[in-house]
Amino acid sequence: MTDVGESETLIEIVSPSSSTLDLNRYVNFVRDPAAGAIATFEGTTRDTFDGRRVVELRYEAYVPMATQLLAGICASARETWALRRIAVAHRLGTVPIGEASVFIAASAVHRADAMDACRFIIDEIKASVPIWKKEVYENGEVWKENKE
Amino acid sequence: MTDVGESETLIEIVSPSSSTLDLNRYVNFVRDPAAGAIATFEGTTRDTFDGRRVVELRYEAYVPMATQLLAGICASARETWALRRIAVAHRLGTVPIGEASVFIAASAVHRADAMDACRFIIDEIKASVPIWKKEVYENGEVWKENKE
Amino acid sequence: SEPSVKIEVLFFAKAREITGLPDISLQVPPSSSAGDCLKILLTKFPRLEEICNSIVFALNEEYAPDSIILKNGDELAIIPPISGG
Amino acid sequence: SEPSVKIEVLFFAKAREITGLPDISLQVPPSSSAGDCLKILLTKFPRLEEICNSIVFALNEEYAPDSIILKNGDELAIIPPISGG
Repeated sequence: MTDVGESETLIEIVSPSSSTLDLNRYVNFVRDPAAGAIATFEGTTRDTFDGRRVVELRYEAYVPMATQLLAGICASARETWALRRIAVAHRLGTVPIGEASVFIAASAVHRADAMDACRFIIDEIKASVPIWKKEVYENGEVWKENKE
Repeated sequence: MTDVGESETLIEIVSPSSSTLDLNRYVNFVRDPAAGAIATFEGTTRDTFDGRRVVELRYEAYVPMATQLLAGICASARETWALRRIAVAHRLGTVPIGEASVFIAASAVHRADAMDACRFIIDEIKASVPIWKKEVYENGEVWKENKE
Repeated sequence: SEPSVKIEVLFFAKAREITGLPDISLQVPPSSSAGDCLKILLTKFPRLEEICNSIVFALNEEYAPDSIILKNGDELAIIPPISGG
Repeated sequence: SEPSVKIEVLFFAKAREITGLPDISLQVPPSSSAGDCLKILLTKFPRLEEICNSIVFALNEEYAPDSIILKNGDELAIIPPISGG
């Protein structure tokens, strides 16, 4: 588990030996009496891809670089939107069907800021953070590529 | 508590005698092995408005009409985006600072659908559903009006 | 004689506070519109004047224009500016 | 004689699977670029050919162009197409 010390931003890349992401902890981290809105995004493991049955996903990361980039993405979000608190977590190792691989929570005084920031953060994670996912099927496996 | 019976859409207007919204129950309702994304929006009570200290919010609704309109909004969202499951809850009565008055969760195969639908639903709630909020200050109170 | 038109009127939020009532039963002349009904309500509850330019109507749980004609048994809701969320 | 340039190379995802290693130490000629280093790696691990058109580099935890010159002690990561989220 890697924490970045900025008091109102929590970034965690959760080691393969850990269990499920503790979503309540991240939501509670961003809860703030001055905020009127909390937006969250959770990426979960789907049971099918292009008609093939997915058994599980396996994630790995270049952890120190990924942590730095996540901190930079959160800092950019704060420059663009008026945010109170942000939590970003990405799980590594095996993620079974239906469980969260990535979770983002952002709080703000106004709802548009929280929702826009949440979307920006997941889009940036997909576009630039060195994390990889292998999709494991019943009869094979493949390293995925984010197309977007 | 008012439930709408469509199996993949949960709508609740939670009576004043109830406690906090059970956010986990709504998130778990929309969790789906076929979904790759869950977006949520939570509206919370802020401690200040225009510099005045807010003590609490008090909500009331025209419950049967609000329930119908919420069901219609969710149906519209399903027509526009490819969604799996939706949960919408609004609390009535007194909502203390920092607690949720409204909560929306939507799951979808792809993240843009979940996030767009979530935003559409909260925007539509604010624009058209007959629910009212009174802001209670230390020295006064006012019925609010959604400007947006 | 023309049939009487008896309706139920619901008050919410500031309208409820002004009238001190969540609802009343009201007899209105045949062919009255929602707007006509509001005029009757203003004679009973003059302080509704404070909000009568900002309210809208819902008839039987659907938003309706001022001009809509009331029928016997209708439920007419006085909807002050909403503020849910 | 010119100073030797010793770097650490990190492999992730498919690159790690192809090489069978998470990282190696590598001696490269002075003034080698990241792209030059990849050519050396291809002689050691010919199957990297499969992905060498799709990889990018990170030098000391920052994305870097093929042309960047390696210095002693650098950490060069081979980054196959990412797929986080």
